[in-house]
Order: sequence, then structure tokens, then C-alpha cells
Amino acid sequence: MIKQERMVVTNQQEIAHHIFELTVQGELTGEMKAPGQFVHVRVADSFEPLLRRPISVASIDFESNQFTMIYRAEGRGTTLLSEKKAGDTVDILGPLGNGFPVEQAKQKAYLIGGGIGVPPLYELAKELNAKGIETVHILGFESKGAVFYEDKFRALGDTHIATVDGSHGTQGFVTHILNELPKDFDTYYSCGPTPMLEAVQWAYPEKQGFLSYEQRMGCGIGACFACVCRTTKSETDYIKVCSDGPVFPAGVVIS
Amino acid sequence: MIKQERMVVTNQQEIAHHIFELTVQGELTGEMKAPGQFVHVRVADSFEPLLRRPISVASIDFESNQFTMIYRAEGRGTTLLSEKKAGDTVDILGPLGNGFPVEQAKQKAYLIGGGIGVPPLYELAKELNAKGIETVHILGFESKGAVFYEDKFRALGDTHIATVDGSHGTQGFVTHILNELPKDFDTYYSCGPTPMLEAVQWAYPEKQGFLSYEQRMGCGIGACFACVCRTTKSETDYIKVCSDGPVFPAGVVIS
Amino acid sequence: MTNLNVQLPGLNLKNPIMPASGCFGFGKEYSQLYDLSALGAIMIKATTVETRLGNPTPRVAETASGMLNAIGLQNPGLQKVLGEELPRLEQYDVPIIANVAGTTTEDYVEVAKAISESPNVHALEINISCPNVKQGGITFGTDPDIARELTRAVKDVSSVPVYIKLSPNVTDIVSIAKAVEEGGADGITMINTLLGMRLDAKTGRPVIANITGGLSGPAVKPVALRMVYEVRKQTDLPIIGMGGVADVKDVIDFLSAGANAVAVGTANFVNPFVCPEIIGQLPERLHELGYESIEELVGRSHRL
Amino acid sequence: MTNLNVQLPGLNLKNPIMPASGCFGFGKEYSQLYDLSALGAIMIKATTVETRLGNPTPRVAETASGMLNAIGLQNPGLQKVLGEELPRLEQYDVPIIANVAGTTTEDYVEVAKAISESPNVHALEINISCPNVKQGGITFGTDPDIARELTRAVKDVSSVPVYIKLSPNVTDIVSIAKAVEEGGADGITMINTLLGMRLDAKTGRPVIANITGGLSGPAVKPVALRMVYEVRKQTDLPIIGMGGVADVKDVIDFLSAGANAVAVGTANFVNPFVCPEIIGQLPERLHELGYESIEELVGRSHRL
Ligand SMILES: Cc1cc2nc3c(=O)[nH]c(=O)nc-3n(C[C@H](O)[C@H](O)[C@H](O)COP(=O)(O)OP(=O)(O)OC[C@H]3O[C@@H](n4cnc5c(N)ncnc54)[C@H](O)[C@@H]3O)c2cc1C
Ligand SMILES: Cc1cc2nc3c(=O)[nH]c(=O)nc-3n(C[C@H](O)[C@H](O)[C@H](O)COP(=O)(O)OP(=O)(O)OC[C@H]3O[C@@H](n4cnc5c(N)ncnc54)[C@H](O)[C@@H]3O)c2cc1C
Ligand SMILES: Cc1cc2nc3c(=O)[nH]c(=O)nc-3n(C[C@H](O)[C@H](O)[C@H](O)COP(=O)(O)O)c2cc1C
Ligand SMILES: Cc1cc2nc3c(=O)[nH]c(=O)nc-3n(C[C@H](O)[C@H](O)[C@H](O)COP(=O)(O)O)c2cc1C
Ligand code: FES
Ligand code: FES
Repeated sequence: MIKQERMVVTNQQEIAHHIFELTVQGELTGEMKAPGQFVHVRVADSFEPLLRRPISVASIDFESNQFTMIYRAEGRGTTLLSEKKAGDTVDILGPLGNGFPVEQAKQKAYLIGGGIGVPPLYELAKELNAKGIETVHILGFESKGAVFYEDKFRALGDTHIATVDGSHGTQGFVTHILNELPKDFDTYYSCGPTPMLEAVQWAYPEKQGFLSYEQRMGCGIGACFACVCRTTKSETDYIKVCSDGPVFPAGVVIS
Repeated sequence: MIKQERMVVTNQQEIAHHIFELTVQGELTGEMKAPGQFVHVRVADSFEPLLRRPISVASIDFESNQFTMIYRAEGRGTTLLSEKKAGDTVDILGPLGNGFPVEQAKQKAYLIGGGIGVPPLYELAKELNAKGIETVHILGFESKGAVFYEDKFRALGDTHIATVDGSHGTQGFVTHILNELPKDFDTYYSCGPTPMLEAVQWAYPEKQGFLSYEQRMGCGIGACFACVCRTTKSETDYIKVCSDGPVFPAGVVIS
Repeated sequence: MTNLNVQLPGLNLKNPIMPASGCFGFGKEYSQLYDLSALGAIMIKATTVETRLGNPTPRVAETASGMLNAIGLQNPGLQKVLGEELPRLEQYDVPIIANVAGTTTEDYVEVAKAISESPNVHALEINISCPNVKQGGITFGTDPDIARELTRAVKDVSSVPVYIKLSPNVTDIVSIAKAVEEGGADGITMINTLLGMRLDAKTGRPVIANITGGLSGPAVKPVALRMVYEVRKQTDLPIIGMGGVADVKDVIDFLSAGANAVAVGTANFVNPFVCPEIIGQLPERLHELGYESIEELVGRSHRL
Repeated sequence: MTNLNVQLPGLNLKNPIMPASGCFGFGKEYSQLYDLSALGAIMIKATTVETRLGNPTPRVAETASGMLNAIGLQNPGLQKVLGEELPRLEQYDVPIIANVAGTTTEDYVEVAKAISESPNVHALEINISCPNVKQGGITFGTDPDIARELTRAVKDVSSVPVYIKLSPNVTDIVSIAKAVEEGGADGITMINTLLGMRLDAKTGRPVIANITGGLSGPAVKPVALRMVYEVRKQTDLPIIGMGGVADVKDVIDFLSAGANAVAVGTANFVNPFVCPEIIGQLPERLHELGYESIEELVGRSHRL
């Protein structure tokens, strides 16, 4: 069930350049169903900035009723969010959307992420590993300073890093790494900028894949039609990223 | 000179019901010329709320470059201001306006204040006493819970308190006390709600008096014409509370 | 006992609060969050004859204390609304106000006629003010003569009272209000969004794919309130007021200015529980102000 | 080297930034804070033939990300402006744009003629859009024919270029822009304030004594930007854009939408140093965006 809750910040820290890891505690955590779901965060009690910010769930700790988000403080809203300290509260609406179908992977999965699309893949990797699925992580970042969670991903499986400027790992995009890797997996999961999602779909036309999309949002729950995309199904068919997604099987969404 | 400075909060505490005492430190303090001047406070870095809030200077400590304001947290802006803690900074523009002419008192002065008009009278009382002027303080509040600085005023001179509901001191308005007091003073100074200022002028038509007025403000420095009042001088004469006042001799302002 | 009941043409409202059209879909999503029967009414998303996919994305952008949208009347079309959306809403004890849109007078008439016959549609809201579609929409709302004629045409076919939704993007909103009154409108809803624009700071490109969008949210409240006040001065038609309402104080403001009921749009995105919260706070707030019913309060700013 | 220089009819601007009329008085107060010669120009407070005391107080009220004002054109009158205010401004190396207001065409003509002859007045800004006076003001700005005729009359007598200040409270701002262009305007300044209202939460009384007031500040920026963009699409007249500008990014937005220079109003109240601060930041910002002059940037949103 979707809840709106004033959650308590238990930890916030900058883990890479302008990248913050924010952990909050509260009952909403218990409602989470799958990695890849997101929450809609009200960054201030004022009406300026007005809209909530969609942020993915990066890891869940059901035992302590906490979950973690990782986000880039870039615009006005995320910058305000980054100023919250342990003990402060944040108004969070969630969990929203449908996550990655963990049960679809059989033996080995590729998890392909770019930038702030990387965070939801972490909870996904944890859950896949817990089910005995081998995970390989291919993660792209702007530059060395923006890399986060490399060790955490390594602890769960083979991990390859690309940076645009080559300051860490392979120089270039994740697709450069994909070209070098064997295709010995059954399922891929991907989250990142839309051009990257496109490229990943191109790279593995014959594989089962699941992609997490981004769109500007209003309500976040499916009521305002802000976040729609057309689909390959028909001329008049569309999906809402917030409530039908953000994760869709490869080949469905026209971006 | 008027300065705009990000001043450091050195102390903030609630000293009566919804009444806060806020002390800030910075160079702007050194620019203050007279009790009764005010500052224009930006309560948030956001543009919501947009306008600065005018708040009087309640006491000045030139040695430590600090000054104190006392204000009621009522609307949105003052409530936000009341959330600032020691170490935070506040954007302050000031000092603004002309204060009470301390040099006009000869031997004994009445200081008559109502509610949040009381604060500037405290610095005034200090300065008058420092010059050897005897001060009598007649202060009105809503109720016992709203009374502040009673002891501090007592330490400087005779102090009479009125509360509207009679929960402390005399029941009623300051004018009830004025009626009982001798007229053995040469100058009065007053700050408070406009009806109170009117009543005080009525009570002492033959005395030299100085009144501090309030008006809604835009700029606070005399440029926008938001805060004007007509005067008794002529049909077309007016003053600006922010830059010509807020203190005017009795008999000048038509309120 | 404070009385929140409001009687308007076609509408017997438990309370004066309803979600605004386009900000609540067809109620399905919010019904997961609370019981829709708590609401005074529901204004459903604009319905057109055919299925509409609306504008390309991005469709929303944030502005200072407000937002722009250019959804472009996306909706499943008359048949689906009649066959699926409205029947699903029948389970709730809440009157539906159906928002009707179109490109031609014939479109409006077709939708109005059919949708007004649905059992739970108690009133129509004729959207002559949508700024986000190339044809129809706002053009009907900016010319008094066209607005009058469209009102007549819709009145002729509707089996329920007709409210006309006014656009704020006009020189003289009172003249439009008067015109739709002459056309036989049973009431007015106001305001729709103000036409605005945001540019991407880096590229200078309009953020909204449609280039311009409709401004809503707290930023527009002063304009909305002024317009309700002006229209109330010149007509006795019932007014459902909206534009930037986000809390119970805003509701009191619109009622004071002369609105008989109040719709909440954008604020639903900020706080999905805002409507039931306001409804819960209204009795105490009325009491504090010394009123015992909504009707007593309505228009108080004009009586001072 | 980034070039901030802008050439407009009558105005050779060091940079495109100027305080907006009514938000800077006659410069005296701000001259205590910084050297006015840093500014691109100064738009002085509206001047009328006779001394005006303006409206009763309260004259300002805060709204979400904005404010309302109903100053009512208070000013010392033509003679004092000519004799005292303008001469005092001569000490600064900054062109003055004189804002002209009135009740009748004759008023406008009288002020325009006299004030345009002052040595430091390089252009006139004809205020046909003040929403806060009972007569004149906005009525001239909402009817294209009246606007055209007033422009002609003023042009006939002015010894400097004439800019017409447009009201946003219209259905079709482009038609007014076109009309004043036909009337011979040398440029347009836009926008003036949007008519709005705020009520006291307790009493329901309008906070502004004049009942309604003009809305300004960040809240109106999306509307202002949209209007500049629309007008730029339809005319080559120079535009001085304004409405909600509070920082250097806002300035870039207005230039991108097609304004040739930008005025800053309400933001002066929030940060009295906002104009020189923006001017200081412009070169770096232009550089970051890959432009070497203001003129290169102007209208980029139309070229995408
Ligand atoms: C389903 C989903 C999950 C996301 N998960 C993450 C995450 O885990 N970590 C992370 O850093 N970012 C994530 N994003 C992107 C994140 O929402 C934006 O970076 C953020 O909203 C920008 O807000 P701002 O205040 O920094 O920017 P501003 O420029 O102030 O934003 C202005 C408006 O645009 C919207 N906006 C701007 N960029 C985006 C964007 N890329 N996607 C959607 N809306 C945008 C904002 O929400 C806001 O309404 C996610 C987006 C979606 C749709
Ligand atoms: C010269 C001067 C000195 C003042 N000194 C003090 C002081 O020392 N202590 C104190 O508590 N108060 C003082 N006030 C009053 C104080 O400015 C207001 O209480 C405060 O601005 C209200 O802001 P808010 O955010 O609580 O209310 P809101 O309702 O959010 O205010 C909305 C707008 O109205 C203005 N406003 C509301 N009430 C007043 C008022 N009474 N006077 C002027 N503007 C108002 C605000 O500044 C703001 O622009 C002084 C006012 C003036 C003019
Ligand atoms: C995302 C969105 C979609 C809207 N869709 C419609 C619509 O379909 N029909 C309509 O009449 N108004 C529509 N509106 C306008 C609202 O109903 C309302 O008039 C306006 O937003 C002002 O109210 P607010 O400030 O409370 O949002 C829409 C507004 C928003 C924000
Ligand atoms: C207090 C105040 C007084 C104003 N007086 C005038 C005026 O005398 N003449 C005029 O043309 N515009 C006047 N304006 C309008 C501004 O010049 C400007 O057009 C408007 O405020 C929008 O810009 P902003 O959002 O940057 O303030 C005034 C605005 C304010 C806030
Ligand atoms: S954000 Fe409102 S429908 Fe998706
Ligand atoms: S507040 Fe602007 S002149 Fe006084």
C-alpha cells in the first residue's frame, strides 16, 4: 500500500562528488515489494519548491525498517534534500511503481546502470544473489569522482566500471564494456539515461531484459498523465512511468 | 551606513509565549545610531516567503558586535525565523530608519510600550539611564504568558505592567496605568499598536513625545512608497515610516 | 454543529471540497489512499469524443510556488469513460462533475449529451479554457460571444446542470462570466491555468515539449482570488473556485471572496491527502471564525 | 572578453540590467548602497503631471513567491521630478528611462514632452498598464486602438525614443504589441503586474486597502517569459523584459526568450544589491553557456 509518512533521517552522507546517500526509517519501508520501486520525496515543507522528487530505493533493511536512497544533489530540490541531517524528518510518499521482476532471472543476470540509474540496481543485486542468481554489474559514471558503491557491488559479483573521461575503469560508456563481455547470461536489468537504455536494448535483442525509465512527474501515482510514454503495442497505447513502471520489459516503451 | 550582512546567530530562545529573543553578531551592529532603529530580516534563503520582515533592535552590545531582537512568531516568516539556531546565519539589512532622540529627554522620561512594541524601549531605557535620565516604564501585554523583560526594565527604573486579561499587573491597557501616574516627566517615548499611540498622544497633549509607527513594508529603505503616512503639515505632505521614521514627534503623523 | 453542506444546481454536497479536473484522474489512484466518499464531489479528467494521447513529454515543469502542465487533454475517450471509469466511481457516495472538452461545438455537444446521462454524473464542467490544445479549448473561453453560444448548445442537450470553466487568460473575465450566464449556464468554475513558460537554463529550450503550459499552484492564487471576487460582484451564479488552494485557509479565502465551493488541483500532487485533511479541518476553522455553516461564510469579503 | 553592451533606440547600455520602475524610487536610496553608474540604465518611478499621494495603506501584501502592491503612482509630480530628482541623477554615468503615467492622453503628452527634454532622460517608458489607479493606466493598455493612439500622441511630442509598457492582464498581448508598433513605438517593456488579491485570514477583508493590487515577483515569471516569447515571435521591436527576475539565470531566460535587456523589480526589496550582483555574474554565465556577447544570446530559444 502507498503511504505518506514523515520519515526520520537516520543517516545522510556525501559518498561521491555531489552524490548523497540518505537513509530513513519508518513504516513505509515495510510496504516495499521489489527492487526498482521508487518514492516521491517532499524536499521542503514550503510550497517552494512545489513538487515532490522521484528517487529510487537503493537498498532496504526490513529488520530495522530503514531504506536508503542515493541521489545527485543538482537542482534546487535535491540540494535542499542534501541539507537534511540525522534526526530531521522528510515527508515521503511510497513505495511507488513496480520494480524489477527478480523471479525472471534464471542463473546469471547482467545489471547495467548509468549514473544515478545505478542505485536501484544495488538492492536488485542483493535480492538476486539471495536467490542464488549470479550477477555481473556494468556501471557507468561521468568520472572517477562520481563513482559510488563500487566495493559494495564487487562484494556481490563481477563488477565493471566505465567512466566517460576515463579517470577510472574503462574509458567511455557501459556499451564499450558490454561489447567485450560474453553473452552468457539469461536476463539483463538496466537503469540509467534513456539513450543508454536504448543502446542496451540494441546490444541484446535476443535476451530477456527489463529497463527502468525516467520521466518528469506530477503526482507520481498515476493520476495526472504527466509521465506517459507510447508503447510498441499500438498507435493509441501508452504507459505511465510512475504507476505502470518505472520498470518495463525490453521492447515495450517508445522513448 | 546601511549594510546587508549574513549575520551569525549567537543565541535564540523563547522568552515568553511565542515571543523569541534572537541575538546575532556581525559588523552591521557597529552602524547603529540610536535606539528605535530597525533591521529588515530575510527569514529564508528561498523566495517563499519573499519579503523581509522589519524587526526593531531591542538591545545593542557594541563591544561584542552583537544585537538582540525580540519578536512574536506569528505568521509564516517569523515562525521560520524562530527555527534558527545558534551558529546558523541570517541575512539582515540595516540599520534602518531613525530611532528615538535620546538627547531630547531632560530629567525624567516615560517609556510606554505595547506588546511587540516593547522591545525597542529596552535599548532606549538603557541609553537614557546611561545619560542619567530617570525612566519609568509602562508596558502592556495580552496576558501574563506574553510578558517579557519585566525584570530587566525594573532594573532600570519604575516599571508598571498592564495585561488585557488582568492575569498580571493592572487589568486593561497601558492608558489605565497612565491615568494613575503623575505627569512629572518631561518627555515620553512610545512604541506599540497604532490605537495605543493615539491614546498616548491624547493623554499628554502638552508633553514632548516621540512615537514609533508600524506600516507594511516593501523595500524598507525608502524607495517603494509602501509605508507612507500623511502628516498634519499639509494635504499633500507624507512621510515614509521606513526611512523618515519609524519614530516621529507626537502630532506629526496621521494614522 | 457546524454545517458543511452546500446546495448547488445538481449538486448536494456534503462539504464544499472537491479535487479539480485533471489533478485526480478518474479517482482510481486516490481511491487506494482514502475513501472517495469523504469528498464533496469529484471533477474528473477532461473527456473528449475520441481517445486522446495528449502532448509529447515533458509535460510538466516546476516554477516558483507553482507548476506548468501541458498534458493536452489525454483521456481514454467518451466510450471508455462511460463504460469503465464512471461505473467504477458508482461505488462511492460522491457526485461526479464531468469535465467536457472538444475541438468543435459538435464535440462538446456529443460528449455533454452522452456523459450527462450517466447515473452518477450530477453536473457538467465545460472546459472552454484549456490552454494546452491547439484547437478548441481556450478559444471558446476568450470570446464572450463564442462562449455564450457554446453554453447554449451544451445546455440544450445536457440532462444535468452545466457549469462553465473560465480561463484567466482574458482581459475581462466578468464579460465572459456574464456571457455564459446569458447562455444559460447554471454555474461557473474558475480558474483554469494561466499560460506560462519555463526555459532550460543550459540550452534555453522550453522545458515543456508543447513550448507553453498552464500555470497552477499557490503562485496563481492571488489572481484566482481576484477573479472570483470580481465575478461574484457581478453575478449571482454559483461559483466553484480554484487556483492554488493548498490548505484550509485558502479554502476560507475562496469562500470569502464569493465561491460557493472550492476545488483543489495541484496540491493533490504535493499532498495526496490534502482534500480529506481540509475537510477534516473545516469545522474547527469555521468555528474559530465564528460561523456555523459554509453558506454563512460565502461572500463575507463583500459584506465588510 | 565578454561583451555586455547593448544598443537600443536611445540607449547605449553598458549592460542589459536595470531596476524596474517603482521598485527603485528615483535612485536616491539605492545610491547609498552602491554606485548607480554600474547599472545599464535606471527606470524611475512613474511621473504624473501633478503630485500624487497614491492609495491608502496597506499598499503591499505578500503572496506565495510574490507580492501585491497598490502604491497608486505616488510621485512628487512633474515639476519636482524635473527640478530635483533628475538633476540629482546627473552625477551618475547611467541613462534614465522615465516612466510616464497619467489619467488622460493630455496628461501623458504633457509629461512626455517635458520629461523627454531632460538631459539624462534617454528614453520614455509609457505606463499604459498600471493596474492600481482608478482611471487611465491599465485601460490604455488593454485596448489595441487606444494603445495605438496614445503611442502616436506621445511619439509626436517626445524628443527621445518611446517604449510602451504592456499589461499582462489581456487576452492577447501580441495584438497590443502590434498596435503600439503601428503607433510608432520604438520599443516595448513588459510585463507590468498581474492583477491579484489577498484576503486577511481572520476577517476576510482584502489586505490591500485598494482591494486589489499588482502581483510581481518570482511567481509571475512563467507568465512574463511566455509573453516575451510570444511578442518576440511577432515583432522585431526591442523588448525590455521583466517579471520575477531575481538572479542571473532569470536574466538569461528573458534574453533567451527574446528580450534585449532585462529589468529587475521586486527582487530589489529582497536583495538591494541584486542588480550589481547580476551584472557581476553575467560575463561568467555567458561564457559558461558559450556566448561572447549579450546580443548573441538574445532570442536563442527561437533558434533551436
Ligand atoms: C522513477 C525515477 C527514479 C529516480 N531515481 C533517482 C535516484 O535514485 N537518484 C537520483 O539521483 N535521481 C533519480 N531520479 C531523477 C530525479 O528524480 C531527478 O534528478 C530530480 O527530480 C531532480 O530534482 P532537482 O531538484 O535536483 O532538479 P530541479 O531542476 O529543481 O527539478 C525541477 C523539476 O524537474 C524534475 N526533474 C528534473 N530532472 C528530472 C529527471 N531526471 N527525472 C525526473 N524528473 C526530473 C524534478 O522532479 C522537478 O519537478 C529518478 C527519476 C525517476 C523518474
Ligand atoms: C519598524 C517596525 C518595527 C517592528 N519591530 C518589531 C519587533 O521588534 N518585534 C516584533 O515582533 N514585530 C515587530 N514589527 C512587526 C513585524 O514586522 C511583523 O510582526 C512581522 O513582519 C510579521 O511577519 P510574519 O511573518 O509573522 O507574518 P505574515 O503574516 O507572514 O506577514 C505577511 C507580510 O505582512 C507583513 N506584516 C505583517 N504584520 C505586520 C506588522 N505588524 N507590521 C509590518 N508588517 C507586517 C510582513 O512583514 C510580511 O510582509 C515591526 C514592524 C515595523 C514596521
Ligand atoms: C496536471 C494538470 C492537468 C489538468 N487538466 C485539466 C483538465 O483536464 N481539465 C480542466 O478543466 N482543467 C485541468 N487542469 C486545471 C485544474 O483543474 C485547475 O483549474 C488549475 O490547475 C488551477 O487549480 P490549482 O492551482 O489548484 O491546480 C489541470 C491542471 C493540472 C495541474
Ligand atoms: C512596489 C511596486 C511599484 C511599482 N510601480 C510601478 C510604476 O510606478 N510604474 C510602472 O510602470 N511599473 C511599476 N511597477 C511594476 C514593475 O516595474 C514591474 O513591471 C513588475 O513589478 C514586474 O517585475 P518584478 O516581478 O521584477 O517586480 C511597480 C512594481 C512594484 C512591486
Ligand atoms: S506522474 Fe502523474 S501520472 Fe505519472
Ligand atoms: S518600505 Fe519601501 S518606502 Fe518604506
